Amino acid sequence: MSPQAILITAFAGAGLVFLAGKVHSHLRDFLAVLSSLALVGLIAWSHGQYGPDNEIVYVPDFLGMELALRLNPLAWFFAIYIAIINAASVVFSLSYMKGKEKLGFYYSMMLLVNAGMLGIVLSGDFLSFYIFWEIMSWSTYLLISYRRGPALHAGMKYIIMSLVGSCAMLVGILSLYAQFGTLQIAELGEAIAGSSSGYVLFILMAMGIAFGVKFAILPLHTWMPDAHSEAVSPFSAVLSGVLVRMGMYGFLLVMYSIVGLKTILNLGAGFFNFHYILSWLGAITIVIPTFIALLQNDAKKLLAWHGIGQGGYMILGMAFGTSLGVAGGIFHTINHGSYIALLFLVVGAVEYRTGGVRDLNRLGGLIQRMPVAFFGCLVGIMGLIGMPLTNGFVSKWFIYKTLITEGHPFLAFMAFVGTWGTILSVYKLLHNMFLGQLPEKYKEVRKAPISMQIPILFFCFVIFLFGVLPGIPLRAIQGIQDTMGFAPLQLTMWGLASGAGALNMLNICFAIVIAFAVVLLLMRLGAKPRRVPQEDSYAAGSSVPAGKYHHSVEFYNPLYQMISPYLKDRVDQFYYWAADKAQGVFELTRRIYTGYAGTYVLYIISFLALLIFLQLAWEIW
Amino acid sequence: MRRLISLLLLLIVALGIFLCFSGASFGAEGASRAGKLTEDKVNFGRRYASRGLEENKAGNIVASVVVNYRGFDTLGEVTVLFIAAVGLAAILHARREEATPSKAEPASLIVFTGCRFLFPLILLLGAYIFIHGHLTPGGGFQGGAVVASGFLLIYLGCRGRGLRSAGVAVAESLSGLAFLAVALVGLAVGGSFLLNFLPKGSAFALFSGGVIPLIYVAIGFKVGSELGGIIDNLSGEAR
Amino acid sequence: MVSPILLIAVPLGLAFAIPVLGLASKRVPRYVPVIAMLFNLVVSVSLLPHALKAPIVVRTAGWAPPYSIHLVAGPLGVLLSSLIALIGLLVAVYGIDYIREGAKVKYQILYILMLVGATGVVLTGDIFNLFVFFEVLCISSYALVAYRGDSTGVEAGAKYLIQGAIGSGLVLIGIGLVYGTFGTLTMADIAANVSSVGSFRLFVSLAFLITGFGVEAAIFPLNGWLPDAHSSAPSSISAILSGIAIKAGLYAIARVVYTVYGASSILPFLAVLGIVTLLIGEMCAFGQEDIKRLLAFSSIGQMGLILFALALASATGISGAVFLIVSHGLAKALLFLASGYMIYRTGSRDISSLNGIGKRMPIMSLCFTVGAFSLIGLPPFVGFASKFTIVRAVLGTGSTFFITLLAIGLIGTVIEGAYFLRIVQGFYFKPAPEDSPEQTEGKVPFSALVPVGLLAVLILTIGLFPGIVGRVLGPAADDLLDRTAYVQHVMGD
Amino acid sequence: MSFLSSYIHYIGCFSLILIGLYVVLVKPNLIKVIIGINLMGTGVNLFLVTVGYIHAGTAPIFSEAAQQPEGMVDPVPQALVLTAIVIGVAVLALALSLAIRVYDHYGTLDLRKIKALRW
Amino acid sequence: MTGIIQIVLSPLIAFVVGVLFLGLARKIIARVHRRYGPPIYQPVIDVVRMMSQRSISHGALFELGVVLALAGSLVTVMLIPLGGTEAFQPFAHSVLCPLSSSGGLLVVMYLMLFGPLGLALGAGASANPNASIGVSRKMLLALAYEVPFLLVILAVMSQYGSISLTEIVARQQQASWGVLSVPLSAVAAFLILPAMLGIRPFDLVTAPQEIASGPLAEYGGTCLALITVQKAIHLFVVIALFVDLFLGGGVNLATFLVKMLAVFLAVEMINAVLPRVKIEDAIKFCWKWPTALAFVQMTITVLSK
Repeated sequence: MSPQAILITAFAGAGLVFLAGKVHSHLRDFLAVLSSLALVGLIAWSHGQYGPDNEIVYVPDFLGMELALRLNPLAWFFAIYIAIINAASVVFSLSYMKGKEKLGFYYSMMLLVNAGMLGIVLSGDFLSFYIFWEIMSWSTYLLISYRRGPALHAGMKYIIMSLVGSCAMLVGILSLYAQFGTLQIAELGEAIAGSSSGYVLFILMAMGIAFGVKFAILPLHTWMPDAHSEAVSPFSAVLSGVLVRMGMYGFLLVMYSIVGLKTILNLGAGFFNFHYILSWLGAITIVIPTFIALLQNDAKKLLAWHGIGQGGYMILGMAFGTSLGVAGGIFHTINHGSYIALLFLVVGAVEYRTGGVRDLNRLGGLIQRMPVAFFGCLVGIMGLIGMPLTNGFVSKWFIYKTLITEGHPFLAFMAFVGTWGTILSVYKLLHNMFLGQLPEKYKEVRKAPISMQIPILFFCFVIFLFGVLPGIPLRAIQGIQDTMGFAPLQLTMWGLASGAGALNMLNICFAIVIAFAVVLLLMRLGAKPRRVPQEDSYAAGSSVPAGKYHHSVEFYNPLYQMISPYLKDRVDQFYYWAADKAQGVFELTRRIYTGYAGTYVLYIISFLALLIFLQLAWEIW
Repeated sequence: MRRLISLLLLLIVALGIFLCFSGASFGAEGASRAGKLTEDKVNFGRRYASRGLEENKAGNIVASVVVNYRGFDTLGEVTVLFIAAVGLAAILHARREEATPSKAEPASLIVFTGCRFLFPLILLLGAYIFIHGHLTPGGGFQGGAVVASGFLLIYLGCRGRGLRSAGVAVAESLSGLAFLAVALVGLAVGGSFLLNFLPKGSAFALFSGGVIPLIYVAIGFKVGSELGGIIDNLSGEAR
Repeated sequence: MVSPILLIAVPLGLAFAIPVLGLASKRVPRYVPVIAMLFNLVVSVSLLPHALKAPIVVRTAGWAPPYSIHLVAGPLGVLLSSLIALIGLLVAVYGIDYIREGAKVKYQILYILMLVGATGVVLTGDIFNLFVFFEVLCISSYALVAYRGDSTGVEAGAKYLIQGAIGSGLVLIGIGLVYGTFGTLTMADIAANVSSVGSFRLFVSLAFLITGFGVEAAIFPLNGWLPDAHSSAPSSISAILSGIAIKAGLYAIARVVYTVYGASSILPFLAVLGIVTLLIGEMCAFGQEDIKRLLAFSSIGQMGLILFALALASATGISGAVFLIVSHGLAKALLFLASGYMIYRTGSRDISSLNGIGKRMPIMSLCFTVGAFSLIGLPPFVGFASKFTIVRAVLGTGSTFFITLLAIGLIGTVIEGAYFLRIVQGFYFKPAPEDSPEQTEGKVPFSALVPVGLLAVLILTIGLFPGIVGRVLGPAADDLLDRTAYVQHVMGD
Repeated sequence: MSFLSSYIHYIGCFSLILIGLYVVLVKPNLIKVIIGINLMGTGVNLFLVTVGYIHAGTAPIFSEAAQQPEGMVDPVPQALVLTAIVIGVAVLALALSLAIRVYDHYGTLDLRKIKALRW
Repeated sequence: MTGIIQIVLSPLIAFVVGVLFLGLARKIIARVHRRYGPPIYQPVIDVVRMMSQRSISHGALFELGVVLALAGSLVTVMLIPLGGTEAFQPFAHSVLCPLSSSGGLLVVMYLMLFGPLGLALGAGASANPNASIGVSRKMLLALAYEVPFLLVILAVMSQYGSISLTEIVARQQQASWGVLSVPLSAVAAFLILPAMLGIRPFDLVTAPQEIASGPLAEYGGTCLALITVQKAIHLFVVIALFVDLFLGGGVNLATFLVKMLAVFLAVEMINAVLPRVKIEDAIKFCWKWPTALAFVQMTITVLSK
């Protein structure tokens, strides 16, 4: 299937859904699901159809440049990943969004974001890359704002940072054009080979700012917690799952497809090596946001901070430039997509059923009311932590191993500490939502509807599938790495085959299953316990008052008191400070226009005098 | 403070202007001293002075330049005046609707009669000036201004009388259109806008200069009606 | 081929005829501007292919260029006159029903004359004639700004007039100095001689011209009138003022600096000026609460960017500038037109009162959004294509000076994004204010929807296929850059 | 001395221009500002005419008595000045009408107090 | 075949040794306190007795959590080499470690998570506030000791340049033991052993007097039996890991167990004499001395590489 067909379907879907929304709501929902599923199908079908046949110049002359689309392993991999998560979110939206206003807008924007992202990965040149990037940016902005209230602020924050990034990217892209006269990604790789390292660094910086903003690398991350928590949950899933990871795609594209592995590794000397500095940024991005996540009480904010933190792992793996590390980075990207999307959907389901509550201090005990959501949450946090049998484990293992064998234990330490922070905070998420006492008012909460359960269960399946048989995605990643000139890994279906440092998920899986079976057997051997209601529990002789005795507020209080003084988001504070000062300056600037006509005339005459003075003093002409 | 800054700035500007004149020759006078007033070029109007009479048969070279060589400017100029008249009417529109009819006393009989007596004479003088614009100093603008002064007199002397707005509208429309029509006929006949397509006659006769007197008459009417209209509007009389 | 002079003569004639027509019928004058601009549009577009081959030199009164006034319909001139006619046409259609108070017939006359002035400015080849048309443009805008006779309009008109009159006085001094030096007023003739003189006097004359035209072009610090005038005028006039009038001023500066003087060494100064204008404009726009004032300040910013691009002195730079003139003209006209009816609807110009208008006026808000996105430079709208061209041109120069300026200028773009997107958010995602009166007179008539919708469609179409305009940009840039060719075309030989 | 004699006209007209500008700059009264603008305009017109002036020249009008172009001053600036004067009149008329309306609305002509539009 | 034997054998060893260690612990403490103490096999008796007692359950997760915890611990055992090298080969494999090629130390670290997580899930399902408090403490304590522990493990891994435990053990046996090559790490690891085992002074998770045994408050019968088994195996795993990392593993199973016993006795002496601390103090302690020591050692190791 040609990339053109995919894009046409994507954009036409967005348009049609909007129009259908004017006609009938069922038609709209149907079309939305249909087109997002059709995209998954189309992309899946086009697997392996790479090469020149699928390079299409769709606008031959855009101000003297060619706009082209192409399909290659990297593009295909990201495309299918985008399409699947988006499709799941759209299906989830069916019941989540039911009865809300402006649904035509909502669905068409969902599909437009999707189309924009597909456009990004399918573009064959940087101009179309930029165009689709921007389409994605502004449609995202509109979607974030959709929920109103504080979402508006989040949306503004997002779009301003995003605009800064786009400006930087535009400069980078057009500098490439000025230097080499082409923007075709395929040609740029050869063209840039001979340029000086300073120039390459400039390009990487310019692009890096754009990608970094989207990717929420540490000093550029501040939009993300707000945006993720304020967006509607299905879109948060897309946002955190794939949209943010477009930055990853960008980094991969620029660093390895264009600049090339060798140049990257030799950029700078010793400690001040480009990829080394990037890795440190990644490591910092892991630790600080993860611990900030620990302090959050808003379920989605907590997940959003984890989204930032997990991004650090990807950068860490990717920046290292070893086969294993990059594979880990890419693999972690899709893994993260699967479980963070899952978690956002779960939170969405809870939110849906409890009437919009996502404050962790006010929930609890929902396990009995919403078992599927609980299961999804459990699997999700296992993935997020990286417990064995989940896909998160494999990719993290790759990254850790890279760090240790490459001799960077400090980076590894930060990654590990980040993992521990993750464990603490996601357990809090699980505990405060599903475990403990069920508050009185949620007694009547019903199960999540089927259209929510399907995506949740689907992601659970994916998490385990890739966790036990990581070879499936890793094959595809291998294909990507081949095009970038990495040494091939010794892959097997169940992990990595290379001597003592090997990984065999199948063995671990068997061992765990057997151990499970044995323990279950043991349990059967013992006396069977009597089922009692959840509330009927030991409380030193008196019964526990229902709904009032749930330990969730300040769950990790001792730790909060210790670390919270150190974990203010000072970057965000700095941005606010700067914005505040800038506004002050703006206000002062406005005072130039005093409203007194004489002053304006004075300006005119001073301008004239200035010109004459300049000429007298410096002979400007 | 403000005065000081203003003076300083103006001083710089003045210095700049002063230094302008220190260099090469400036203006027609400078050129003539440097002996650079050549006739084949457009150079300081030499060409018009030497060949204008022969080309347009109009004794007043300024009229020739105004109506023919730089007639396009004149069209713009007429337009500007038109804009001023229309704009002024538009701006004062609301005011005129609000205003109440003035109850000023009528002028004394002597003034009244004197104005009525002078009025046709003034019109005649104006007409004379614009009709002879191509021969003597003066022309459409000057004539038009004189005509307008006649209306001013009527306003001052004979309260309650004046131009009828419909009449003004028709006059300014038709005179403007006449100007354009003459110019466009030139375009149609000779392929050039404002072309002096009529037989030019012999110099210094009343019927000479081709289209120049025609256009001057049109301008005269137009300027007269527009200035009249402006006066009418500024007088603030209620309608 | 029709003579380009008809672009001026025909609308002028129609304007002259309106008072008579107005006597005959009250309704007819409303449609005259539409006819005039339709004629102009058809003629300019049909002239475009000819102008691309070679500039059309039109003589008046039958004399060859140096001896009389002439028009030079080069690619740039015809492109701009097409733009003027296009926007003029759409705004004229909008004006049919929009103008509800005051002397409506007078409005239509002034409206046509203003556009005639702008057309004359971009077509003329004579520096004094340039001044005359400039005055036609300016004086009719003074009148139109104050047209309604309300307090803000009159105040803005008076201030505009004071500054504009000073500006035109300065221009006239500049012209006098030029004439005193060369004894000619034909731009090509001056251009042919200018290299032979090169003295302080020339610079002073240039300074006077730049300052004088700069007042209309809204270069900082000459733009004190702009926010007042653009915000107080009727919206249709604001659209023309922002979309066309200030561009005419900039065109005049470019023509003088490039063609007449060939003063490439003051371009860096203009570039700095452009960026300063951009930043000041955007910074002032940021805190505005009045929608039209905000749009006006945003125009200042965009003018700065255009000036900056013009000052790049490269073909791509100037094409970028011209492209931005086109895209900003379309977008700003759209924004003012759309806001006009929104203001009618809500009865207030406060941005906060426009909250939630997306629901009440869906099409207008959608079009406004398109225009705002285009101004920010988001693809796939036309603003992106133009800003893209400019950035490309800057990086193409490879000069650190310009790239640094660009980097500073991009901050302005971000600020612009911030305040426009805030408005868009308000339209769709903020609740309408409780006390907003549901005014029935805000019902949008068909005659307003068509131009606004058409502008939005144009913005999108040209954004998707920039080649539509792109083909003209290169020749237009050469038109400005290539002095010798210009002189040769005009002077014959 | 020779400088003064040959440039005395220019000194005159530029003095007018600068005085006009000064008035506009420092006088807050709208009418005075308009007068300043007109002063400046007059100066400019004088300047234009002066540019075309030749020492001891004659008016560029032929008659049956005078048919020699020699010694005629430049007719072009005179045409220009004609245009400029008319434009000046137009601006003046508009300015006065605006002044009337401003006074209607604000009850004052002091520009320092007419600042409803600012910032 | 040997693989299967190993798979069966190593959890079994862990179970037996772990349970005996538990018994031993009580005996030792009693002796230090000048009491007689229960017999060393008392835990076995307890487990069997509890298996037959009928208890209550708060739902499927309440039980499954226990299963998860125990299963995780069992699998962890399989990843840890329990002695044996080329010198003494009880089986075809050189080392008693059934899953030696399945990810190494990194997997061990993650598998050790199953225990606390399973218990936390089970306890959380019970809606008992004491259980929740206990779980919260458990999580915090884990974070507290993991920071130095990670530094320790990383120092060892970079010292020997491998993430495979078997390889690390083999390297130690060829050259010097970990306790000599990374001494500060060994000290740090020893300091946090009580925290990892959840014994005094860090027994605040299951503090019976304060929060009614915390997570265990609701458990009884079969479940409590399995939790006891899990505790025993966890004890075994931790001590075995220490031996593997710092004391060169064991030439064979016997030496391995002897080393384990030595370490265990040392730890129990601390357990016997120190009082319980608050969770805040536990965190502060863990993040102060052990962390500093481990950090210094890691820096030295990295710089000397």
